[in-house]
Amino acid sequence: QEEALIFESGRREASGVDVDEPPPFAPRLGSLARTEPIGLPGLTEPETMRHYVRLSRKNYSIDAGLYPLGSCTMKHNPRLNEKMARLEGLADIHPLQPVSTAQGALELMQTLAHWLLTLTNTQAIALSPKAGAHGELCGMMAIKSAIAAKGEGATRKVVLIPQSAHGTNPATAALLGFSVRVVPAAADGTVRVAAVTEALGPDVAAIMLTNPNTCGLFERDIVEIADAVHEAGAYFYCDGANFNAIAGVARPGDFGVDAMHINLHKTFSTPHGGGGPGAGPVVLSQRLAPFAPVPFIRRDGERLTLVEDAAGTQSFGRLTAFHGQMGMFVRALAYLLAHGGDGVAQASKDAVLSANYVRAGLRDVMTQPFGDRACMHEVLFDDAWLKGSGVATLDFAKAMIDEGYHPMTMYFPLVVHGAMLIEPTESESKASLDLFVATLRDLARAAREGDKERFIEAPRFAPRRRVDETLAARKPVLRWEAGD
Amino acid sequence: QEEALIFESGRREASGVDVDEPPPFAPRLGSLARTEPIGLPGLTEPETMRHYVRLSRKNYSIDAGLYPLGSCTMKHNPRLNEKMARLEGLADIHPLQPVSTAQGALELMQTLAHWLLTLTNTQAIALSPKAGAHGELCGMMAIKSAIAAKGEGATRKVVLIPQSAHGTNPATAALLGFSVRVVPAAADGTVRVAAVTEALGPDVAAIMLTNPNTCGLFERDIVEIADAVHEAGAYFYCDGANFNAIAGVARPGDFGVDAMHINLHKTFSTPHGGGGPGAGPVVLSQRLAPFAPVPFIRRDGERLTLVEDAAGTQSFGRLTAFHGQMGMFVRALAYLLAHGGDGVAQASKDAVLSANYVRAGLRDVMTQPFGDRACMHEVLFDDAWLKGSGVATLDFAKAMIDEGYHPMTMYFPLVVHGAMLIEPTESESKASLDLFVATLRDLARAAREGDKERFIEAPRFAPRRRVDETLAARKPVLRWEAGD
Amino acid sequence: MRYHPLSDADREAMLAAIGVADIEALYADAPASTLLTSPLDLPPHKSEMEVERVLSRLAARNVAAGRVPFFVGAGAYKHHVPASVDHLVQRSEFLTSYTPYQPEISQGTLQYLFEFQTQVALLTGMEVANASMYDGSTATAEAVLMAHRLTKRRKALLSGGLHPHYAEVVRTISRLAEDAVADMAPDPRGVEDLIAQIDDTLSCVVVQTPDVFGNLRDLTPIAEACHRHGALLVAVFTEAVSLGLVTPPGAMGADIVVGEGQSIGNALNFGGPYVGLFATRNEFVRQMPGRLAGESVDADGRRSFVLTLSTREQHIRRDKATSNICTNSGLCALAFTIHLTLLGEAGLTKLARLNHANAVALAEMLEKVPGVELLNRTFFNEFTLRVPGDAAAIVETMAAKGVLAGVPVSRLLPGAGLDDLLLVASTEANADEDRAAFVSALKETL
Amino acid sequence: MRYHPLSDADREAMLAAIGVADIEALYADAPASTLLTSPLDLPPHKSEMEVERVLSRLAARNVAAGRVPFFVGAGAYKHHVPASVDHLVQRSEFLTSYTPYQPEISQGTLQYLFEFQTQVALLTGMEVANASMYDGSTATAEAVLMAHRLTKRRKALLSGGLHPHYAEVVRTISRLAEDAVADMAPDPRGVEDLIAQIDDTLSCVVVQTPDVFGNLRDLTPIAEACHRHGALLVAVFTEAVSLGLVTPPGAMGADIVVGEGQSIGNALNFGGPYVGLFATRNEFVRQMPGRLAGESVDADGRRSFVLTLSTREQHIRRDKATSNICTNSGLCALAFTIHLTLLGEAGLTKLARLNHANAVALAEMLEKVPGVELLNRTFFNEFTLRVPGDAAAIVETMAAKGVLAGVPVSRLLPGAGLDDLLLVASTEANADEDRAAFVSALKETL
Repeated sequence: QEEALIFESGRREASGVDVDEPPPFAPRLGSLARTEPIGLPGLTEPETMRHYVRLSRKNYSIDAGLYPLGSCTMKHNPRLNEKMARLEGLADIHPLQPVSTAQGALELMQTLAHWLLTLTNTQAIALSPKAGAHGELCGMMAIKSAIAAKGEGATRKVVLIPQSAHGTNPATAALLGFSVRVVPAAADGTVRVAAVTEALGPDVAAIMLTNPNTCGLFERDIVEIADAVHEAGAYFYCDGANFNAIAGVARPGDFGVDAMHINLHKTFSTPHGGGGPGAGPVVLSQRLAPFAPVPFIRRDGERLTLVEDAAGTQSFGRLTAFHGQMGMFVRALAYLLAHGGDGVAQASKDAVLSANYVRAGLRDVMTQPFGDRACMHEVLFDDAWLKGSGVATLDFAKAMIDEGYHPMTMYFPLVVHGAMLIEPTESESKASLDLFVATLRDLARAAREGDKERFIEAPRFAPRRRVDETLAARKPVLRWEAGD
Repeated sequence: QEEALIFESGRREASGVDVDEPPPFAPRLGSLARTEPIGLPGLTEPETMRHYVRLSRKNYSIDAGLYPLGSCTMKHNPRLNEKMARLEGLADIHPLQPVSTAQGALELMQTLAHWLLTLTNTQAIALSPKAGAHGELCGMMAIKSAIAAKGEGATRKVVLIPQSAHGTNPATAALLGFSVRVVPAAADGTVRVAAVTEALGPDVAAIMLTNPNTCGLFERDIVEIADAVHEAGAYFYCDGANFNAIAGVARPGDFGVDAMHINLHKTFSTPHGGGGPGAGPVVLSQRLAPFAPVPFIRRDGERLTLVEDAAGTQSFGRLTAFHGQMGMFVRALAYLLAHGGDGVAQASKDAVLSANYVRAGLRDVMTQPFGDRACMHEVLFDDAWLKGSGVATLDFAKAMIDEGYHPMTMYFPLVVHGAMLIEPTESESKASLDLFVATLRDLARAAREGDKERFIEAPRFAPRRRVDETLAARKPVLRWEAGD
Repeated sequence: MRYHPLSDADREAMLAAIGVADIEALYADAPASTLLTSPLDLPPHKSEMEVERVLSRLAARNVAAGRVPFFVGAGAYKHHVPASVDHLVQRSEFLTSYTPYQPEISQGTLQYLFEFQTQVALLTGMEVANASMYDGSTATAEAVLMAHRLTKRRKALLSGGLHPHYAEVVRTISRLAEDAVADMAPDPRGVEDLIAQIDDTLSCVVVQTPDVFGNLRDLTPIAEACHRHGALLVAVFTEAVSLGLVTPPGAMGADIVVGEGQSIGNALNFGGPYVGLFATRNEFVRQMPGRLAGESVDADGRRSFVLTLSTREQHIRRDKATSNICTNSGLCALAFTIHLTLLGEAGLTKLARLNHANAVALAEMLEKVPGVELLNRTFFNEFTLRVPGDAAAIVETMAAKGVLAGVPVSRLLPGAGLDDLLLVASTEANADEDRAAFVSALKETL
Repeated sequence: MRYHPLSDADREAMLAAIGVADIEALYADAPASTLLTSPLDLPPHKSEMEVERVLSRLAARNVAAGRVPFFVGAGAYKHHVPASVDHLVQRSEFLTSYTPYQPEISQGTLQYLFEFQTQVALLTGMEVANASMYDGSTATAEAVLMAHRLTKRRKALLSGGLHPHYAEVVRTISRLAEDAVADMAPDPRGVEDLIAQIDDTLSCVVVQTPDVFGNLRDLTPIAEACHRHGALLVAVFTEAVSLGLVTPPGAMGADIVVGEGQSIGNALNFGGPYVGLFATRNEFVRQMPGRLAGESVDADGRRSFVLTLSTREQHIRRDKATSNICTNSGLCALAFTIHLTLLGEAGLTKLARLNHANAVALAEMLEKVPGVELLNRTFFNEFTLRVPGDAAAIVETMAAKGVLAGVPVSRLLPGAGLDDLLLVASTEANADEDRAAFVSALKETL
């Protein structure tokens, strides 16, 4: 059974909420009372439950299966964290109620900050960024402010970015008026210090580097690169998307990082939620600490206070209306407390172990762009092994759906042809990894043996077959219209 | 992907729970410390989530679709009720903590009792029965006790039961040492007073009658039957399974009922939960009130007390360890408060309306054993219309699965050949009922046009095709064994 | 009304299709005298916010176990339930599904019941278990009835260590079903001589371990005596967690094992819903009450699960059924099986150990309180104290000090002359500060 | 560790398959100097029970809105969220699913986003809306950037009634992106002459209604002035429920409408996560930031939904994207769309009416308090009081009396000389007794 849109099944007069009728009163809307109907459909509660339950059943989810999504890190979401985020004293508090009535909330944020600073060996933190990309913006704003404070705002207008970077990196740099200078990677998939030194100059504000990088490799020159960048008077922004490979094992502060965002959902398992909400706290080195955005928390003896006004400080200002994604802070802290320092390190190690185990299971049937070497938490394959089979990376990925799996990350990083980036995470059992490897080997065999149908026609057993994306983009239908 | 049993996927040493290690201590187990391993498998939390989420996806549910289950009443389960049942002050209280620390709980039970007594016009209530059948047992125990108190225990050993009754009725009577005398129904599917009078005698302890009856019809002689039963010195036990057709519309006390259980899940929507837990409070007439089981609540000024000891009362004793299904009481009361007196009556009426609407939609393609007459909350068809088609009631029901529906109740009541009992409930929208009727009409057409395959082979699109029940019963495998 | 999809316009259209003027016409069979002509004196429907307000106020008048030092047991125990258990139990497909009579679309329920049955069998050391009963007390009554059917005798002997509520439930049903019951006296130290009472008239002997006073009981000699006389041994437990650490009844010769499963996966809920566990020997399975999930195959030969041996049940046998029970405790059984899967053998063993350790730590502290005597030689996570004075009054005084100290035996056995006995339970939920609070409140009270 | 499925034995076997001796060997690329050689000074893993204990203690140190008479607003509002909303949001298939880049197995998410977009468009009176932004404030900043792109001008004019936090967010990003901002003075009575400030250098004018002081603003003349000068009107709201009762920005000529959606379906959460709403005209859609779900068909011709127009986004355009945003606020958007589906037009209208009625009732009571002045001629569910004294101190004193009275303007606009102004919000959650408590606490305080 297809599920109708609420605009087809709902009625203007139906409602799934009973609202009390107030006693008669004199409205104070002046001339701005609504005069036209809105056009919103309503459903009663039983219909609403069924609509969304049925919709949900068309979705894949971590709870139902493995997500081998390199760079996106779909790991187990403990339900304890959901329960904690719903504690009345944490969920039902207002960002602007007197801070004297929210001391527990501020203490919680301070505790989370302590964990993040300890895990990264950095000196300050901005909790308010709403997501990873927002954190990037925050970090780069701090860098731009620091440069301006040194009077170099007019000259340092270039940001160095490797070609393999996440798209958010150049987008963030561009948003802040920087131009992007691409740093080439070496044949082994990493950025060497020589390439960075070459690109550095008095016009360079910062380098944006991901470590481990998007090819799943540890940037082995990381310390030398940081030194070179600092020596050139620039700053080192580290994209923290892959922090989950090293949390508890190595500290970005020890690499010389000046700013790094932490995707709480990737590293500390706040739920992805079909695309958000995220949370992207940014840790900062001592050099950038003074420029951190408001609000921030200050301890005043027993009492915690919120500094909400940038006036009289070097803070670059405010990033968002309130104090950040509190609901995500609770979940992340619950994750951290539950794991402990030992558990966080074990999670990183298991993530790396699992990725390498998948690599070991597939290395003889798929090809790796940089040779068969130890990877971090994700393993990168290219499509060289598919050459001549008539099966593209996309087809292979869609065929995985028919086997009960979400596709891996495809065509990213861009530097690798037909990239397939697989990240199993630490949440999978060995049996699950074994089944996954066996399934991919079987598919690989089928691709090489010329069973093209299985790929070109895929998926055949999903709620939908391939969707026409071109049609959607060429003739955008972005909302329901009566009479459709 | 098939889902392995936990005994296949689990490991003896794996656990999804972290338990603190106590400091060293001297055990006090004497010689009874366990020496042999238990053999239980464990799964970590991520594996556990996935196992049960995957299992759940093999189930049908109200939230995903209509359940046309006559006599079983699968209606919408408001989530508010689940939330209320989990309030710390209601879920996390112990049945034996001092009653001074549980006054709110007793007040809640009293409030629920007030609603049930008002809706039924009866005088006393036993809240403790754990389910409908347990309520029947409770009611019949009260009747047996009342008879004994009158000194007629040795003579009144017969219970009158119509052939169309739920199987629990004769089972309950038999359990208490009664013999069953069957009362025939008239051609119109109801029990007439004459038949009852005929069956009555000085050996009769009680009649057990369902009203509305299991054919979905209101027993029109109900008042006369009650009078005759009382006149003969017997008691009237009413099976309350179908109370949801008349709650707020008519009161069993006004029919002359002496005892009736109320299935909180059928009438007041506590979730069915795949087969329980239920709750079956029993309302009692003044004549039976003294015999009600312990515990019961007594109001002592502001204070509520629990009478837990039957000594010194006429109470027939204790039915279960504690005070009944508190978790279900909370849900039922939330349902009642939300609906209000008006909403309860409307629910009954809508349930009856919807059943008749389905009747009107199918009456020209299916056959009704007692002619096309107004039904209560469920409509009964027989299989006369399938004659010669090679399709049996069971096949028709299984074919409904392929159309996205749970089968209706089949082969019950036993008095009707190939019975199909359909109860849509008040929770379905008109659009949902229309689609259901259209689907059944389409199936009926196919059956008559000889498309036998569609029925005999059904279901074809469910998680399983027909399961071999004979094999299961002939060679019972009731647990997993190593090496299976 | 938010729960009713039909609008007045829908109702009109539907009435027209049916061919009647109004809904009342559909009630034409009901005698006019029985139809209400005016609304009942009940409040009108309330918004969700208002319902929450009413019930929250009632909830606030109770003392929640998690908010105070809490030592109340005697058949229901405060344990920590993992958040994932409650989450899973609320999955629509579990919460709002029907009894799995249609196996094709109920494999989720059927497989977990099959797993549950196996877990219960393993835990109790028995061969086979059913898909759950209402609770431990009704399971005990059903066990007695089953023993009557198997032995064709109709008299049970109840140990003095059996939970008094359980004994009452057995006595009530026995009296009304016209079966006989012999009772032993309450037995706080677990020293009764049951064996001397066993003779050829008994269908079964019912013994609890740990018993209601907390004593661990060696069932082996009792089982032997039963079997010598053609009777069955029904073993009872009220604290399922104990089975992680003590010898299971199945290893001591029990024929039927029943118990309360609340303490694994289920909240206290003021007494219900709980989940009764029921296990026995293979040879007795056809006289076992309750539902059973069994393994089979579907038309494509795939392993499948299905309710089976239903010829024992009331909807087939009607007045000859093994029991009148129609529902089990499905969702509570689900909570039990999920929690036990999470625990696994390793976790259950550790959890049981922590319970025992906490109880021992508390007992050691209480033994030192002047005037207080510990009666138990052995116990798991609950024990009996003799206190100087009326235990019920002491509990009440301590409650006023914010400590829920346990169950006075007089509440379970009024008039038995045991007013100075107090049952004290301690689980993993008690921390050091809870024990300290208990001791100091007790000292203040005495 | 309960979250880690790999056992030590598994790890050994996996290392053997990989061909390395230990996990450390896999970190061989990392400079030795950067690898930790001893554990960090962080506590070890904790049981679930212990984590609950720690966080519950922190929670207990906050005053929950539902526990006191509560009148705090200024951009976040205490509304009742139906239990079914939170239940559905926690469905595994919503909670733990990924961004719907694979439409074949993501129709659930894609269809609700399509429905959400339509609801937002209808509510705001606009043609098209995106699949949500982080929150209202960042949506406002993105709207300004979009206006810059569309007009190829780089200067925005901000109304003095715009939420000060929103204005700060716009100013921060504008300063660092080297764009210009013109500010109007704070405007507690909603009487500023914006139109006089509009000229041909502006890309957009940003006006909020109801504004931060609660005043309803007629945008029509402002829109006309904008359009005369080639500028765009960006309309902002922070209380989505108001749209049930007031003229929507789309009907007053707004070009871009942004706002905060928290108050439908989402908890207060101490400020986040919330959900930003973003709507505009069809002609501007290709410059709109954020994700978009669109309708299409699959290979079998069935209606299907898919993320579309992604060429605007950073993973395609990289340094030329419309925005650097990579996530939306999916789950909060889901809560919003479910709650709005439950409400429907009828429910939303009633809810808005009840909010307004409660605010009017409160205002009428407060106007009568000596020394207190109501500044608003119009308002929806929030208004501004002039109080005799420092509003912040009054709020603090009232909080000590158990009434959370509102937001002192000085907290939002420190140093603006508005220390005697208090923002007071009242929603359906306030009952008669809450209003009475407010008035009596205020009188005691003054």
